[in-house]
Amino acid sequence: MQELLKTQRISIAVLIVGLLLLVGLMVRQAPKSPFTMEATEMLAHMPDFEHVTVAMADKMKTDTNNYIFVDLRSPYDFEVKHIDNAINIPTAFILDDEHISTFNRYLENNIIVVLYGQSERESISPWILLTEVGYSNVKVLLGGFDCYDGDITKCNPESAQYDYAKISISGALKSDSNAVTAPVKKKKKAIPVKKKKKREAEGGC
Amino acid sequence: MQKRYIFLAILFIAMASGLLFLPDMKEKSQIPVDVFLNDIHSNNRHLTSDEIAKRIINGDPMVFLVDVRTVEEYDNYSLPGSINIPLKDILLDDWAGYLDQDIVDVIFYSNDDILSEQAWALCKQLGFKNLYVLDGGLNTWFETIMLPKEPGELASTAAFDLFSFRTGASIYFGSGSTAVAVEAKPVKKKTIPVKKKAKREAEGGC
Amino acid sequence: MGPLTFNDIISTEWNYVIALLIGLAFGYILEASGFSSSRKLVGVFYGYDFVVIRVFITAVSVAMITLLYLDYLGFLDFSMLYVVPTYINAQVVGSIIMGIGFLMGGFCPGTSLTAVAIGKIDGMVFTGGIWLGIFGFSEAYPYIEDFNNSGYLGNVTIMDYFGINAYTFAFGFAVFAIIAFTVASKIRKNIKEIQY
Amino acid sequence: MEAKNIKFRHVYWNPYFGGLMLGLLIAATFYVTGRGVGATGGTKATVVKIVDVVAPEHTENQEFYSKYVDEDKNPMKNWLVFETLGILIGAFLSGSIKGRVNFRIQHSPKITSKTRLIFALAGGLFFGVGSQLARGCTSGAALSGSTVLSLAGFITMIGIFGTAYLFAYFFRKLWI
Repeated sequence: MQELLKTQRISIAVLIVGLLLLVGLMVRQAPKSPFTMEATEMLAHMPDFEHVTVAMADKMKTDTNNYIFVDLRSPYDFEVKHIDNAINIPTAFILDDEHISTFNRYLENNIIVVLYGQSERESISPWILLTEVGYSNVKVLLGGFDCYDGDITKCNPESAQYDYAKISISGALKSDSNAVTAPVKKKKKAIPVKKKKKREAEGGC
Repeated sequence: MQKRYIFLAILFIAMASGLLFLPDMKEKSQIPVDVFLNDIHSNNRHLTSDEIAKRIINGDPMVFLVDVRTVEEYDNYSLPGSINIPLKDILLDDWAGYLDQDIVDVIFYSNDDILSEQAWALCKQLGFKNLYVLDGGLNTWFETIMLPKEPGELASTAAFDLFSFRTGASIYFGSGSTAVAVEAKPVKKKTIPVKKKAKREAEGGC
Repeated sequence: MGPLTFNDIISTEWNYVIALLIGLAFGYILEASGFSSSRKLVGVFYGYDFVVIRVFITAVSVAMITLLYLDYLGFLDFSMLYVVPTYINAQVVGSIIMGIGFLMGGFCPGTSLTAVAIGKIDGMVFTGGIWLGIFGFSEAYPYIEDFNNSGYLGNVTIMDYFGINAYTFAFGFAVFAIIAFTVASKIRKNIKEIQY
Repeated sequence: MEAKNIKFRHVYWNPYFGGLMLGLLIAATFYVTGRGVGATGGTKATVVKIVDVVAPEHTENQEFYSKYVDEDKNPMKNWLVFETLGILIGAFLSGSIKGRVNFRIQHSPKITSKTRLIFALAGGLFFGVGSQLARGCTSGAALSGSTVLSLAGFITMIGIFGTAYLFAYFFRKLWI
């Protein structure tokens, strides 16, 4: 078994590789991205988030030990009118260092942060962003400040306020006074499910 | 000699098992967080119903409407030429070819603009381009386009112009009261997925 | 971030130089490990010399682990590496043919080239055989095209196909390698040494 | 003969060292080029080139060749051809350093040189056909393929070695 000789070489080579790996692991920087959640995870968890209704908000706003309202609107709008005990952090500045430390403090103290904008929509993207960077204690005020302020039409925004199908069909029927043709039919498109091609297939050798 | 081999084997297994214990440091797929925040803050993603109606009527091939509501709601009513991607499916690979491209303008809509805003935020953070949201969703669409309100006597000419446009549009989209039947023409859609970096153009070694 | 030539870190003009250098190192390592000797190669099937198994499995395992580490450390995008497309029917038949060819010829294409380089006449004849084989295949291509392209699965990897984690698989392969080496040296001890 | 054998029998590298080096080389190849090493590809390119020179129309009409021949595409100007050249040079370097370069036919004492050559030719033929079917030979498909965990690589690897073990008995005269 003379081939067993010269094992020093392997040991040295393996050790060099091992060392390189160690150096690599140490040099390796943690990814800069502060995101702790992938978009897909966020999407999967979205139904779990319970939004804050105005009725709940009325109780919460006095309970400052457990809840804090964050007004995402401009300082001007905030000055004009805001929810009691709310703090003002315009959307553009939510990731500023001072606000991040504020959010961190709330997270540590288990204080629920309720975001609101003028409409509910304004708080949606900030909520997604904050949740994804790790603030699981952030919630959204249903209907936004409009609803809180008494505009009940804004309180349930995603409900259909018109009978879409009926309006478009009745409209079409009316327009089609001779009643020769059927109501305008929308064309539904069959969308072929197309997977993105991952790899160009080209012959081996 | 044999000892040295055992040592090497142990070293080798240790290196291999190191892979198993690596902490999860996978790169996230999101765009940098400040870019994303900037996108959130700038409001140019919101298109009004008038703008979109105008573009559809003009046969703008760049308009690509995506209904993010449920299948039932979509079947009940949807805008002409729109496709249905329920919000829960929005990130499936099947749709990446439609959403991750830089040819057409993808316009999300739902009953209001909450679901569509969520769809926008989820897709935007992955770096997809040309994403828009129908301002106010279908509710505003019906309020303005399908059932336009006549402005008061004292309103400006612009308001009347807008009203006449909306009346025309409502006919186009199958509502309104005049006797002109207009076929709702679905917009032609073209989707060419964004070309990813040349992956493996090289022919395989052997 | 690798692969370098794909990400335009190295321009394509350097491709051929790189190819030459890689080939050089490849040829050198194969020859130095003894792959230019057909009797040494075939020894693996008769138990008198396990050099093929040892080199081959060590190489696959080391390369796999290194690439996975590189990928993890962010130097390389593992998903951009070329994956041989799978044509399951053609590949099974092809590899069976190659297995028999290995026993008859005592080389595989890469090693036969190293044999040619050091003047082995059987290596040259073998290379000539490969040549004729490819030529024959190309001429017969229209008749076997359907079979050649049957069973296409795309550029699938083990991870895609079996749904196992790459790291787990690499670890399993490393364990398998160590077991294979131990078994090989056990067998080797019990088999009469052969002069070649 | 015997003396010569002894002289260069054990000057080969330790197989594990060779494997380690080969593994690192393959990893480096993937790192630099995004694909693995190969051996049959170069040979194929020469085949295509020769056919192209001898019968240009034939290459155009025949689908298998036309993939590799184009107006401005020279089959010889191929990554793999240069790599093959490199293999030849590299092996020659190693061989000449260790004094292994000489013209000879290596075969088992039980068979004649002629038998050896006939079987070598047959083996080459098999490999030529097999490598085309399998999209790669031992180095391209099995070695580089399994490194990136491709299914095809493992199929080829298991296929080649499995078959060889199964049929080894029938060819024992050639080797032992």
